Formats: sequence, structure tokens, C-alpha cells
Amino acid sequence: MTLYRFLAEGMFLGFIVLIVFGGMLTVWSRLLMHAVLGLAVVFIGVAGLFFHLGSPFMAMMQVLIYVGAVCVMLVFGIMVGHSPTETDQLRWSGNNFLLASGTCIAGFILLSATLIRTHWTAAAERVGDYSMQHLGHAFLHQFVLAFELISVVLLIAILGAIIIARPPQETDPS
Amino acid sequence: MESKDSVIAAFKQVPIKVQEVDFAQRGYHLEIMLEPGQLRDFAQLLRTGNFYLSFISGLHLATGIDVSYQFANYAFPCRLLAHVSVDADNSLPTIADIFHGANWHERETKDFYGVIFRDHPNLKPLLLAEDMEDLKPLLKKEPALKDRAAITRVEKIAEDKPAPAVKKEEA
Amino acid sequence: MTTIAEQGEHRYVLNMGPQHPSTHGVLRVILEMEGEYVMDPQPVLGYGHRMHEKMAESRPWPNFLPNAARMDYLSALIYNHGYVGVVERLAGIEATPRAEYIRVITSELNRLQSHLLWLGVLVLDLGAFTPIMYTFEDREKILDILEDVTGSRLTYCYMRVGGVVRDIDDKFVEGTREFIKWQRSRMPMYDKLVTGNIIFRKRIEQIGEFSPDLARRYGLTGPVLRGTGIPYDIRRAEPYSVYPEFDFEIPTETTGDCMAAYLVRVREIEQSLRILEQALDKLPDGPAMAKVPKKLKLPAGDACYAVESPRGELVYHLTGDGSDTPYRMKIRVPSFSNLSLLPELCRGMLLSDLCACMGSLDLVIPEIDR
Amino acid sequence: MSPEMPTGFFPPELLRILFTVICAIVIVFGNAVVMGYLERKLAGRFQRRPGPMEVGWHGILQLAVDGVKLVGKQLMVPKQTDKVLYRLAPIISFAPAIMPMVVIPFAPNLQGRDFDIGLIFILAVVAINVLAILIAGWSSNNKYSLLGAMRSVAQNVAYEIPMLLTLLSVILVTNTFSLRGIVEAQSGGAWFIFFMPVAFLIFFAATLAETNRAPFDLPEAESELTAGFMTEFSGMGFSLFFMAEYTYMFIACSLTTILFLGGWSGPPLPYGEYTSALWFFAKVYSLLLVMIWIRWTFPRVRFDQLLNFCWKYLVPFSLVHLLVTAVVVKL
Repeated sequence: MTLYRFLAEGMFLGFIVLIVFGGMLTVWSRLLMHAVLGLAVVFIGVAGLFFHLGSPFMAMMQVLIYVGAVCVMLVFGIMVGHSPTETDQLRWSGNNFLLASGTCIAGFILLSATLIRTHWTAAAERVGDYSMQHLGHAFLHQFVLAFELISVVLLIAILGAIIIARPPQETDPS
Repeated sequence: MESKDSVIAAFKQVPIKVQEVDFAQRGYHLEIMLEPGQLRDFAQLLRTGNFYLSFISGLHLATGIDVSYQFANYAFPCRLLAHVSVDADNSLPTIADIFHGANWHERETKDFYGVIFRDHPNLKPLLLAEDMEDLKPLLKKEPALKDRAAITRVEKIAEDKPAPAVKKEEA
Repeated sequence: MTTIAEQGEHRYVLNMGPQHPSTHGVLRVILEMEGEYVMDPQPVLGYGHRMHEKMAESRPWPNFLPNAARMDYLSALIYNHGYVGVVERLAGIEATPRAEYIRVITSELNRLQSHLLWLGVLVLDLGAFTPIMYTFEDREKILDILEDVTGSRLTYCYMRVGGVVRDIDDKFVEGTREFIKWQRSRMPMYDKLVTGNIIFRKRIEQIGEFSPDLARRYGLTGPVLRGTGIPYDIRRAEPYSVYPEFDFEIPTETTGDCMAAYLVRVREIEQSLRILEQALDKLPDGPAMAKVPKKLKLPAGDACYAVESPRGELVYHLTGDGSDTPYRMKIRVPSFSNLSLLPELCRGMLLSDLCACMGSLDLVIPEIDR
Repeated sequence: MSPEMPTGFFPPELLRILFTVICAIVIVFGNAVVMGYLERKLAGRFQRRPGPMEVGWHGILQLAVDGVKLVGKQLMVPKQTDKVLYRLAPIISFAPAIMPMVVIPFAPNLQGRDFDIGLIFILAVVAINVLAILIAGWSSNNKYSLLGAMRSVAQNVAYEIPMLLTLLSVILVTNTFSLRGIVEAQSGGAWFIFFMPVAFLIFFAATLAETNRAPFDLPEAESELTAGFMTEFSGMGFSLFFMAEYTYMFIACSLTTILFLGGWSGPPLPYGEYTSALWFFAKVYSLLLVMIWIRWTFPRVRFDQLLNFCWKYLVPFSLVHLLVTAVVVKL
């Protein structure tokens, strides 16, 4: 194995560690702010994976949209309502607990099922074609669903920010 | 009120003891002696007469604390100085609701002399620190106290009313 | 963020000062905020309180002369003028004509430098760094002129009862004449750089508007008042010294906002230059100091002396009891009344506008605290 | 990362990466030093004073001395802060600032890597800075910092829109996200500033806001918010923010140069493959000069005015501009 290959594998592992670390931070952190920043770390790790897997466009989009927009929105929402020393109570009881664990298990099962059932084939070597025509075509024909989903995610992020910042506050006249 | 004379006339109606003094010697036009009960009516009268409050200050005399109010008018030269002796319980009615600027001046007077302004919205220390409420720095000690006569121009008051013109030559 | 339960959930307290770039000294303003809106600004005074009034009562009257300069460090000579004026009025002394002219000249120079500093600082409060350097350049010239004759640059102790401590010389007169020319040549630049600046105008037009009645309720004086259209200037209303002999206007504006106060002050610079010019032309010969008894006792009685400081009406009220120590000395400072307006004026304003408002009030905190 | 697999143990590709990273860091620090000196010196000139004169010839070493002072300063961490985030924030702000240097084409042969989506790469990386400012403002546990951070995000979100829209106008014409491709599309003096001056102005105004420069320096408005999100930072933390700000300015001006001023193109020079970087730097620093000039001339706008300016003028204008460009391109 060449050093080059070794480095690449190392980076892959690094990104995995980053994702796991970020995920743990997100779930276990008592401070909402830390949780969101953990989420940002996860996103960056995922972007790194995309990059590593030869899809820089996805990686850039991941950073631009998830880190640059979604996380910023969430952090913004949190800042409006919480003080840096304020921690949220952990509520491992009642409906929340059941709902959360249910969702997680269901998500895990669904993803695993998909993973197991998929036949993985190596993608054909693709030369990046990022001309406007190609991108437009891709967005509005091939990946129109994904494109719309991103808008929905952004919408949810904005709504989430508003909900977190519950008191209807005119912080900035924006 | 359009001129000094109309102000005097208005005061005479209340009646408030008003005395015209020589501006060149005193720096103000009217000197007024008020009863504490008249204070708010007096302020109200000046408020409608478009006066503004220049300052409120105290004066510690042997007989007690005097509070002076100085008003002036933007429209015509009429600066007046009113003296009020505080009530027995060291208090006076506030005029902060009539002249809002009096709020701070009264707080300052409370700081320096301990005069209580009744119904003042916020009589907390202004210039002094919160824990210096009992300091009352401008109260004089017993030997330094004088009565009103000692700080009044005796000879002037005698000649004031008959011939104001004579006074100028003396100066 | 700290929330105050009783004031509603989303209000919080922002503590502006005592060390803050735009409170111009040790003023503290407790701002109750809602987002960026100031819902209730409450000034907290007294950080620079030195109890000048008590000092005046506890020592012979000449010893208070240096104190007079240390209340408002930007118009020390005008405070000098007021103090010697009140003592003269009480003791019945008259200064020599030449001394009165010198007082007016130095006072007006002092007013000019105060206005120049204010101009720079206001624009600095709005975020432009450069004009303050230009105004300081002009101001330095005044300070140099005044230093030559008074010996100090900021806290002057130049005037004495009966006159001034040192006569002015030809160098002073020449320097002042040169300065008048220089300052006139600079004004078009300020017009272009500051008054004509679109961002500047948008920042202070229609900000902090108040009516003449509000001014009356709070006892406002000075340029802020003249911005509401009331031509009230002690130099005209109750003429003191030799001001009646000069021909000058009292600039007024009608809008009553920060822009009006700004325009009034800028035009006052020109009027002060006019007064200076006339005073230099008419400057009489003679002694700069009258004959004053060496041990001057303050007679029993009281006297007021009102002068127009760059910030408004300054009144010394002196009560004498026949000894050489004042029985009571009250100093009415303009900024005290002007600042008391702040809670009412700035309610519901943006934080940036509050800074603009405080800049346009031209506060000098040691003067308020005394 | 790269499709081709070098065979040797120590492939040249790796060397190239190392060299690029070192160059990027050198450019970042060099730019901070040059800009620091330039800003102070020019500010001095604008204000009719000499500026720094004491250390070295005409104060040329002033920045070095300041740097030593800042590095030597005790790291102050105020008591109530979120310690980890407080320390991380300057790094999160500074680290992404280095990355765009890799894809910026300084000259035909002076480019770390010609990335076919270089433009998006820069935008993505720079977006992290907002997060850093937010973290800095929040972790300081200071209301001024928090206000500054919130202003910053509102401003950045708002101004990103006209910036991206004008950028799209250029992309519509060049049909590529590659920075090199954009520069090459303008070869022969056909700079886009001549074809779309409005887009240039909008883009430049937006970059002023994005880099928090006067008159849009509201996140650190020192007369209102003392120093905004930087209030609690001193020593190295402050200097990292300081360097990050200058680097983002450099990046912004580089983008403007690439998009509108033809990048490295200019009168031919000997060894133009490399030396035409001179033209690039000349253009970038002229733009930076304009930024400095603006900063020392104008007062700060108010916050609502800032957002109004963006939403009511820049966004509609850039939308119309995009539309017009699309029509022209299609015709």
C-alpha cells in the first residue's frame, strides 16, 4: 500500500471518527448549543466522506447548506432564547423516551434493510461536468426529488429555528 | 404670560409673595417666598406660563432647610427664585410630575440634604452611591449655621421697594 | 441571556458603561432591551462625583477658582467666566472693559473647541473615524493659542475677579485672526464630508425628535433646545459681560431631531467666529485687571450668574454670609437637565439611535456629576 | 482524492499538496501583515497624520512588534464563558480562511489545484465563518458579543443572496464554476466589469457586508457594541480573528478580481505563466485599498438600514440583473 493510499484510508477513518464523535456530542450534550455544534461536526464529517468518495460537489453542498445554513439557523434560534450556562433537563421518561427510541430503532432498521438489500456496484468513473446546462438538467430531471427535498429541509430548519426561539420576538427588524 | 409684569400680576392673584429685585445685582428678576402648601400650585402656574425649571437647590439655615427653585422663561427675560422652607418632617411635595426635569433635581437635593419629596416616583440616590444615603454632605454643623437674616442683604431690602433707582448708584 | 421575569419574558438588561466608547466618560446607562430596541434607558450618575459644591463651602472663595475648570473640562473658561461673574456680581466689583473683552474672546475660543470636539465625537459615535482627526487638528490650534496666554490647555484657571490673570498680546490676537481664517476655510470641507454624507444624514435625521414643550418640562437649554426652534441663548436673553455689543445670530432649526442639534452647533461655530472677529476689532486698551481689595469678603446676600456654555445654560448661585467663604454655592449645569431627558426621549429606540442621541446631546459627564 | 494512483512511495502529488498548504499559509500571514500595515498607514494618511512611524523604517516593523505582543499576551478566559467553545471560536474562524487559497488561481501556473467547482468550494468554506462568529459571540457570555453575533448572522444571511445572484450572472456567461475557467473566459481584456458593472457594484457591496467591513461593520460596531463578538477576546484569540478578517477580505477581493476584473490577465510579462500573478495581486490590493478608503470615510449604517438596503435594493436589482443576463445569454 502506498503512502498515498494509506493517507486516504486514514482520512476516511478520521472522518468516521469525526462523525461518531459529533453524533455522540449531539445526543449526549446537555447544552443545546453543544448539541447543534456536534451536529455541525457530523455534517462536516459527512462532507468529508462525500469528498473522499469522489463527489466533491455533494461535499460542498453539504457544507454550504447544512453547516452554513441549517446549523447557523439552529444556532441563531438557540442564541435568541438561551443563556450560555443554561442546560436543558434530560428527560428520559414518558412519551418522549418512547417516541425517541421508537424513531431511532425504526430508522436503524429501515437503513439496515436498505443496506443489506442493495447490490453495491462500483460507480463508473465520472468526469465532473459542472456546466450550467448539466447541473440544471440534473436538478430538474434526474434529481428533482432530491432538489425539492433540500428545499423542504431548509424550510424545516427555518421553522425549527422559529420554534426554538418561541417568544415572538423582534430581535432584528429583518 | 408674556412679560415679567404679567407674571407678577398672576402671582399677586394667588396670592404669592413676590418681590422684584435688581437683575444687575442679583442675577435674577423675581424673588419669591413660598409656603410649602403653595408649592404645587406655584409650579402648576409656571408650567402653564411656559417656564422651565432651571434648578432646585437647598440651603441649610439655623431654622431648618430651605429649598430654592429657580425658573426661567425661554420667551422673555424673567428668572425667578423661589424659597420654600421644608415642613416639620423635613419633606416637601414633589413637582416632578409637573416639571419632569425636577425628578433628578429633587433626587439630588435628597442626596445632599435629605429632604424627602413626597410622592416622588423614584427617590433613590442619584449622585451619591446607594449606600451613602445617610451622608447628606451639604448639611452644615451647628456652629456654622446661620439664620436667614445673616445671609440677606439687609440694607437692600429696606430700600428695595421705595427707590430701585438709588440702588444702582450704590453698586 | 438574562431574562427579567416581571418585565416580560424577552426583555433583558444591557449595562452600557461606565466604560463604554459612546458614553463619553464614566456614565452608566442601564438599558432594558427587547432585542435591539431600547425599552427603558436609565442613566446612573455619580461615578465622577467630587462634590464641588461642598468644596466651595469649605474654603475661601478664591480657592474655588481651579475647581471651576474641572467640572466641564471642555468649556473650562466659560465656567471660569461664570464663577468670577457671580463673585463680582455679589461683591459689586466691575471688571475692566478690556478684561471683559478678553473673557469673551477666550470664552468663544473655548466654545469653538468644545463644538469642534463634539463634532468629531458625534461622527465617531456614528462609526466614522476620520472627521475627529480633522476637528482635533483645528482644536489643537485653539489649544495652542490659549496655552500661550493661559498656560494650560484644558483646565484653565485664567479669569480672576476684576479681570484676567494675564493680558493678551499681539501674538494672541494675530494667532486668533489666523485661526478664524483657517476655520472658515475648513467649514466647507466638513459640509461635504459630514453634513453632505448620505449615511450620516440617514443616521441622525428624524432621530430623537422632541417638541419645545418636552424641552420645557425637562429644562433643556443650549443647542439641543435651539434645535426645536426656540432662540434661547443666555448671551442674548440675559446678556452678560460685553455680549450686547456684538452682532451675532442665534441659529435655530425647527425639526428638533439630532440633525437639528447638529446643524445648530455647526452654525454656532460660524457665529462664534463672528463674535471673535468683532471682539478683536473692538478690543479696548487699558488694564486687564481692576483694582480689587486684597482680602475680598463676600457680602451677605445671594446672586446668580447665568452664562451660555456650549451645552446650555450654566448658572452659579452664590450665597454669601459676610465671610470670605461662601455659605452656599449651587451650580446648575446644563448637561444634567439635558441628560434627564434621555429615558423619555430614547424609549423604544434602536441601540444605534441611542448612541446617536447621546452624541447629539453633547454630554460631558464630569459636569453632570460635579 | 484524485483518480490517478501514483506508484511511488512518496508521490509528487503529495509534495504538491504540502507545498500548496505552505504557500497558502504564507499568503494568509503575509496578507495579514501587509494589510495591517497598509490599513494603519492609509488610515493615517486619510486622517492627515503619519501613522505608525516608530518601529523600523516608517513603522514597517510595527506589525511584527504588535504580533509579538499579542502572542505574548496572557490568554484570558473570562469566568462565565463556555471555555471550550471560547477557545475554539477563533480557530474555527481562522482555519477555513486558509483553504480557499488552494483553489485561487493567482497566475496560469500558480494555482494549488484547479477545482472544477472552485467557486462553490470557496463559498462553502467561507460559510463556516458565520458559525465561528456565532460561537464566539455566544460562548463569551456577554450581551454585546451576543448582539454582535446575531447582527452578524442576520447580515450574512441577507447579503449572501445578492452575492450569489450576481455570481450566478457571471456563471451563466462562463458556464463553469472553475475559477480558472472564469478567468480564461475573460481573456483579452473582456472583463466582466465592462459588461455588467451593476453586478460588480452589487457584488462588491455584498462582500463589504460579508466581511463585516465599514460601513457595514455592525457585528463589531465599537461605538455601540464595544467590539461586538470580539469584545471578550484578547491576545491570540483576537489576533486570529483579526487575521481571519483580513484573509476573508483578501478572499472576497480575489473573488471580485476573478469574477469581474479578469483575474491575472493584464499586459504580458516575461515568464507570464508565473509573473502575471503580479497583475492579480495589483487588482486585489487596489480593491482592498478601496475597502480601506471606504472604511475611513463613511459612518456606519444602522441595522435596519443595512437590511433594508439589502432586501429592498440589492436583491431585486441582482434578480433583475440575473434575468437580463439569462435573456442576453440565451439570445
